[in-house]
Amino acid sequence: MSFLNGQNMTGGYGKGPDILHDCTVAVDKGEIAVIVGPNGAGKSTAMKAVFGMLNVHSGVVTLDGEDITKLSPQARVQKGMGFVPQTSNIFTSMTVEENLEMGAFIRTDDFSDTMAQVYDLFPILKDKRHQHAGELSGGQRQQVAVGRALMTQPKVLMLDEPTAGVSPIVMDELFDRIIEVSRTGIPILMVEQNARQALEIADKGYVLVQGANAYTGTGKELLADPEVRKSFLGG
Amino acid sequence: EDIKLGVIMGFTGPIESLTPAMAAGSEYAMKEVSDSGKLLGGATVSSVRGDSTCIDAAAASAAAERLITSEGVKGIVGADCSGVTGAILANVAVPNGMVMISPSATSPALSAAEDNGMFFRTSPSDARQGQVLADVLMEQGFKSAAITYTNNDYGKGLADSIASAYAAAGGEVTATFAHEDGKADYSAEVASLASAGGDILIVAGYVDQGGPGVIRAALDTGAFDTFALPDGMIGGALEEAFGDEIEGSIGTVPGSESANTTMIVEAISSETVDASGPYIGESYDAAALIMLAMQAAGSSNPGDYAGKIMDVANAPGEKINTGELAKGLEILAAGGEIDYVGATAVELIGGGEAAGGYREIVIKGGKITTAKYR
Amino acid sequence: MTYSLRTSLLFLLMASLILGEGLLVSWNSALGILNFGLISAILALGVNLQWGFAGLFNVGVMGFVALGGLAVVLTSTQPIGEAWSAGGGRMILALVTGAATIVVAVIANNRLRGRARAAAIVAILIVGFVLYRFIFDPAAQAIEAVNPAATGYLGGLGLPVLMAWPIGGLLAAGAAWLVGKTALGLRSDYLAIATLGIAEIIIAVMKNEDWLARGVKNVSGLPRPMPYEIDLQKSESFVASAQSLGIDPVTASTLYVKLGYSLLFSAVLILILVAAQLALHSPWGRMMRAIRDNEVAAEAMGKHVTKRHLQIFVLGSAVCGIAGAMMTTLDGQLTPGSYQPLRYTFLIWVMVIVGGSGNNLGAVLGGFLIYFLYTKVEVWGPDLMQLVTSGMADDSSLKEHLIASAAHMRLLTMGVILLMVLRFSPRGLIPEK
Amino acid sequence: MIDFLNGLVALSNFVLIPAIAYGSQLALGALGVTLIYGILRFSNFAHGDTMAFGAMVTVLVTWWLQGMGVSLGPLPTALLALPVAIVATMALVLFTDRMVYKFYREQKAKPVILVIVSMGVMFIMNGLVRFIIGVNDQRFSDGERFIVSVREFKQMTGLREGLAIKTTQGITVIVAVVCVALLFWFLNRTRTGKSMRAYSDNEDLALLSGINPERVVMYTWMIVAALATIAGTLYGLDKSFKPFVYFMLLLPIFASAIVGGLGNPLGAIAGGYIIAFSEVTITYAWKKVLKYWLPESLEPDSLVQLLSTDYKFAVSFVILIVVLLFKPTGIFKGKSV
Amino acid sequence: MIVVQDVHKHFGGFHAVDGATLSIEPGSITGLIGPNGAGKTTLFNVIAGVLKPTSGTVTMDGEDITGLPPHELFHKGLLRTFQIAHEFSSMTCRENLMMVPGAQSGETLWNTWFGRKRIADEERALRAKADEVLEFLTVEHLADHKAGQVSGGQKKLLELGRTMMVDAKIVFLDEVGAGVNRTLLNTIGDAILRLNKERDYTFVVIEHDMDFIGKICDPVICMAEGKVLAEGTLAEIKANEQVIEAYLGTGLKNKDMMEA
Ligand SMILES: Nc1ncnc2c1ncn2[C@@H]1O[C@H](COP(=O)(O)OP(=O)(O)OP(=O)(O)O)[C@@H](O)[C@H]1O
Ligand SMILES: Nc1ncnc2c1ncn2[C@@H]1O[C@H](COP(=O)(O)OP(=O)(O)OP(=O)(O)O)[C@@H](O)[C@H]1O
Ligand SMILES: [Mg+2]
Ligand SMILES: [Mg+2]
Repeated sequence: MSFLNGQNMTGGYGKGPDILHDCTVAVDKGEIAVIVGPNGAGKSTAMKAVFGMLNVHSGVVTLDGEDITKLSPQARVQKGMGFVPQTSNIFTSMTVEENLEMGAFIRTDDFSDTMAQVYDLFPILKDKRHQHAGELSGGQRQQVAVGRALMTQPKVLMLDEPTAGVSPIVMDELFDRIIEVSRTGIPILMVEQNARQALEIADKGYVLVQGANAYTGTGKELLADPEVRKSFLGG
Repeated sequence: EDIKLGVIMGFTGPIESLTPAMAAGSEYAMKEVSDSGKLLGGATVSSVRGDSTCIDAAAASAAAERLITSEGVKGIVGADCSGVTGAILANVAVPNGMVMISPSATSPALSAAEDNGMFFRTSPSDARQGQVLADVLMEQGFKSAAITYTNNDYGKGLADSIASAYAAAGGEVTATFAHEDGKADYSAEVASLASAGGDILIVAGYVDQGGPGVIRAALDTGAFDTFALPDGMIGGALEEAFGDEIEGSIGTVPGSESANTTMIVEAISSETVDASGPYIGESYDAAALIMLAMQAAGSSNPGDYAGKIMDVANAPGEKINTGELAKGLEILAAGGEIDYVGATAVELIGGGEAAGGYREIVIKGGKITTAKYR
Repeated sequence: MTYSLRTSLLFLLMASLILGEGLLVSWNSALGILNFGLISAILALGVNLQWGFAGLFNVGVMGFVALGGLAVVLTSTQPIGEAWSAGGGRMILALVTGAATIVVAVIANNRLRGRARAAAIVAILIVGFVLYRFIFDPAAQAIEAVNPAATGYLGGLGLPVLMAWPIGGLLAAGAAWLVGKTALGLRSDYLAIATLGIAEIIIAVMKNEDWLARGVKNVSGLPRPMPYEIDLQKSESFVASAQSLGIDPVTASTLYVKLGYSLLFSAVLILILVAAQLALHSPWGRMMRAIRDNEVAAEAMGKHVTKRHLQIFVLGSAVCGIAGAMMTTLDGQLTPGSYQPLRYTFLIWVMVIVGGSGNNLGAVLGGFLIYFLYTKVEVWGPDLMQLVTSGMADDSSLKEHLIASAAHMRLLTMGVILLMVLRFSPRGLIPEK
Repeated sequence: MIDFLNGLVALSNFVLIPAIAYGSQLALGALGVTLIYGILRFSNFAHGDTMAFGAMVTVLVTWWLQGMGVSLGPLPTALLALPVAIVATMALVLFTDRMVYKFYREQKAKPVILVIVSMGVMFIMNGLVRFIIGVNDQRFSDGERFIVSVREFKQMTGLREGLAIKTTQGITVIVAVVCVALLFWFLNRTRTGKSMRAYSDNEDLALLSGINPERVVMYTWMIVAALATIAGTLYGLDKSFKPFVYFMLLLPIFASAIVGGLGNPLGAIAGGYIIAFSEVTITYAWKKVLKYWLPESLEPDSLVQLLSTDYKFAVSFVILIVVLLFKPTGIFKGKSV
Repeated sequence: MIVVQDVHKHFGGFHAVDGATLSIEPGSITGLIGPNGAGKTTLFNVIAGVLKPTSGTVTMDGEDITGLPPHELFHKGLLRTFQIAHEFSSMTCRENLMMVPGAQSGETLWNTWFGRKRIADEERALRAKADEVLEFLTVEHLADHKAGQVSGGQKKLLELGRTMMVDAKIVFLDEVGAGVNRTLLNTIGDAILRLNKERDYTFVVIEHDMDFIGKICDPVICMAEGKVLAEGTLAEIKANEQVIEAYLGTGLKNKDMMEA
């Protein structure tokens, strides 16, 4: 079984209809798994389900073999899961540096190294470290959000569209860094609309359609599938 | 037969700390009468309370409405504050032909209210007290004074009448400022009053509202050290709060030599009722008048006994003091006449309001002592 | 349960509460509650217009209600000729001077730039203020000196009292326009406290400007649109018809008058409710909801947010003003000291929230229900205490203490009920769809 | 020169010192309001009654201590009772939060719902306090009343005008400054403080960062309870304890918090002083001071008062509105939900 | 037709836009690119009247529109979308679109009371139009969903949809593509081209996806540090050393794009 496994999840928001139907996503140590699919397919919902922010009325989520289906999101954070949501993913009224500190909230060790690494990765944030994050540009916010998650030094990292709105050069660096992180043995599960680039580096790819798995394969396989390319990757 | 009387007072709201004792005062009179077994051949009297809130005319009218139409009261002691009293009178009492005797609504405006002969009060209109207080001030040699009053019809009316009487008597009013009850801080008022100066500060307020706050601030800043205090300010709370700090201050309260409230105060004082406030005697008297008038008319029907209230309150007749209600009932039953004196030397004039004898008080040794009666 | 079924059931429940009051307590009391319930419902509609439709946090309701009340005095009482001749003309001159000062200052603010602007405005204001006080003070004194115990004010226009209702609305609308022009740039709780402050200012003026409406000395005996009960009791035909119905004439007269008010108030409520419903379910309502949801986007989509805010603020306040005038008419007197934020602002808000903000029917229901409870808890509080203490020994001091504090159960009971209602339907009884 | 000093002393005695003390009292109350707004994001109407409750416990404990013969020398005994009262108030607010607010938090109710709910809580607390201690004025201050009294001051300086500084005024000002400094440090420098701000900013994300929201809420209420008790007690010591007045304090307290900028502790302090000073100074009658300062020929015989004190409250609101017109979220750029 | 002349926008000491000068030709689809924080969105906000420039002017067809409020610009035919979606969250997606057109007769109170008939007719037309747009954006099934409860990408689609509800002269699109599925983005690109051709809309498009820019934009303007760095066809821009260094980089994505 994979390190992080969301198995046959079915569920939805509050009392509303089910969004996910028997959906499975999983990622193993050292792997990058990418979820792609049309807007509203349930990609973000699947991520939230794995993180325990949703009513999942059937299916299980396991982390490192342990069943965590019933745990609260906080408890999952304590277990070493890191997550960057798609929207409202920064503390707008706090400075950039405080945002990063909050990423390291559960850490009790000295995290100045990690912070330096984040600043290396996103130099612009170093310049703006004392500025309120709410005053940043769209792309800069996204960098703060990813930086915050990296600060956690998680055992598994989940990213919902980390590259939305970031410039090509930063996106490249971000992907490089994600590869690097995954090489240290941290599994990475991400949703991407810059799907071709993402699948390029993915060990595993999921195509979700209407809350269900439509295609699954390695990144290369999916990229090579003309049907997938045409319908979901923009040709 | 059990006769119900309504007691409508502001049990919640700005004068909520005065009202329990007032209500208890009137209920004490009812108990006295019930115990005597002499009213209308052995009727008992019980009270039904209603909350006037003191400020919310609608709520007060609703409460009165309930007492009359559903509880079936035969008379009302109340209301307390002049504003709600006027509203109940016009909206409920007059339309339903209900007798209403207020112990504490002192606004001169109520004298002119359309009451169809149904409204009386046992407290004098403020116009009279102004005159008395001015006399006291002049006699004691206070030639100039600043005035502060609680900003409602009672305070404003009283301040107006004090100011004009005092000026007519040759005194100088250096300034007149209102203070709002229940506010957190009176520095501004005291600062301006101090600036105006004067031999004495007249505080026409309530002893458990803004009044003590103003006095406290005036004392602490050394702005004034003697005060002239009309009825609303006289109460045990005053002694408790200031003791001999206001030594030599003077005041006036409705009352006369022959009348006394001590007995009532002692009877109703308990853990839960603080009987140091004003208008307790007036409340007792209001209830007593209603019951005596019923006896005189031989009926508990408001329409029948309303006309008798003036008769029992005024001469001619035997004087009836506090605690002598049984005696009064007996005399009336026998067809005799009484002149009710009660706790506050009741004397009703004009449209049914108290003529007002006054007790002049002075603070001596930290206690309220009687100087003389006027 | 469907939405409309739920709504009908709730209104049915409300109606049966009032009917129950009539059957079990007295019809007078039931009609009394109904009448204030109607006024409360109108007030709640006014607040709901502002908050539910446009998200304006107006906590100055009390001020507009009071202005409506003032309108009754200014419209319906007889002018005091003596007071007018003593200082009427001069007073008008003073008010014109005051207004002119502000207008000139605003013009200066718009025309001038830089340091000159500040200097000019300060100069204009100071000169204007001194001039104003110079004209105003003697006028006020002269007017207030005319028979202060009974009049001491200018009096009104001597018009029929029903005219006071629309005039109350207009007066409130005018004030709201001024307030809106200055304060509507503020958001959420900042707007709230600003409006709260303005309401306090309005009350302060009404309390202290005796020449206007006698200040804290109150104006009582206002004319009313219904006949007096006494007169009815004296009218033979009325007594006869009452007796033929088997009701005693006193009760009949009080019921007759109350019923008359109920009809008048119902007419106003229905008019306003229908107008509000039509407006809400139209592109106008949609635009308002859009503005409430996201001002920036609405602005980018061509909606003039400031103008719309002002429009709805004025409208809502006018409704409050009308209700205020109706309430003063019903009371028969104006007592500025009785305007307390707790009763005239926050209680109304409770009505709106409990009823369901953003929903007109909810606001109406909330108005009735909360007013009903507000009057009934006066009775229930002590009853509750009796019940609580029934098991205790008769002479225990705790029992005595509890019974003595029963009056305070009014607010406590109110609080408990409020929390209960909001617990079981946190979005209000009839939530916005 | 002496005349000038006399005028200055009179001004200080009647205007500056009372305003500073009153301002500090407001500021302490506003700190609690501003904190709730900043972190739990609603205007807490029950704050005044929380203050009343805290002060009430202090009063009761003080009486008990006084009965036991315990005293603090020149300082009021109430200071000894304060810690007990703080703990009691914390227990009360935490209980309230459990029973009432938690539900709405979980429902993600709109702030205005919480405002109305807090009014319900206000009614209940209000009833509770009146129920326990009654509605009357209660005195519980003891110790030395004055640091400097008018008489002492006159003797000391030989001036005609006196100056009084009350012990409670001194304590209030010191406590207010210490409280705001502590709070500022706590929120901006400590981990817990930052987590509280993070929670207020974005609840969901705070969750994702491993911050325990219930803990944040608990800390907030505890701090607020402490502040409320301190504020209530100091106010009661300086004036007197009367439940109704605490409700009336709510309005100027809110005004202070708002004018300073909601959610900002420094703003609460600034706001408190602005409201207090505008109440006291604008309506001040300058006659007394000018008599000292102006040559005899120019001495005024009127009161030299801009506006009657009847309008003091109105004036402070006018100032508040003017400030907001230029700074729509308060002087220190507060939050707005 | 839009001319931006030496516009500066300072936040405190920070110069977000620092002397930008550019002009947008009528009928063109101008791409605006540049690194994160270059000042693109800020410039949009200045043009659209959300922010007042510190200095400089913006003119439209020769008329000075600097600092005009957004609602007036809307009525002059200038529309914009938001980078971070600004949906009307408690309204349905259909209502989100139906509220857009200006001068609806149902927006005056008087008509809501006395002009019900006219409103009903207008509403019917509007509704049809809105449904058409929703269908085009492939979200017709969401018509009656609350806009606050649709996915991130769907919100971005609503942003775009709003601009399609009226006849605009010029539309500013701030990263419509971010978070939108690439297949759908291609369709959107086609639509933009069509609107441009058939209805003569002018577009200004901020986007970080070079494929998309390449497909529809000419000319392309690259901003950096608040100034215009380069201007020209996409090919020219891509060859520009400075642009490569500041923005495009030479990494994976770029390679991928070159291959394509
Ligand atoms: N309100 C503000 N206060 C202070 N700085 C701000 C403010 N708004 C924007 N900035 C700064 O201005 C710069 C330009 O921001 P802008 O949003 O215009 O960038 P952008 O070009 O749109 O970037 P992106 O591609 O990431 O959206 C950024 O560095 C940002 O931090
Ligand atoms: N808070 C919510 N409440 C109810 N339904 C929601 C909520 N958020 C999303 N949905 C619905 O769930 C479905 C899936 O949404 P989700 O956000 O998972 O899509 P997605 O695949 O991430 O799309 P995108 O690429 O646009 O971000 C959508 O149809 C949306 O309408
Ligand atoms: Mg998504
Ligand atoms: Mg941008």
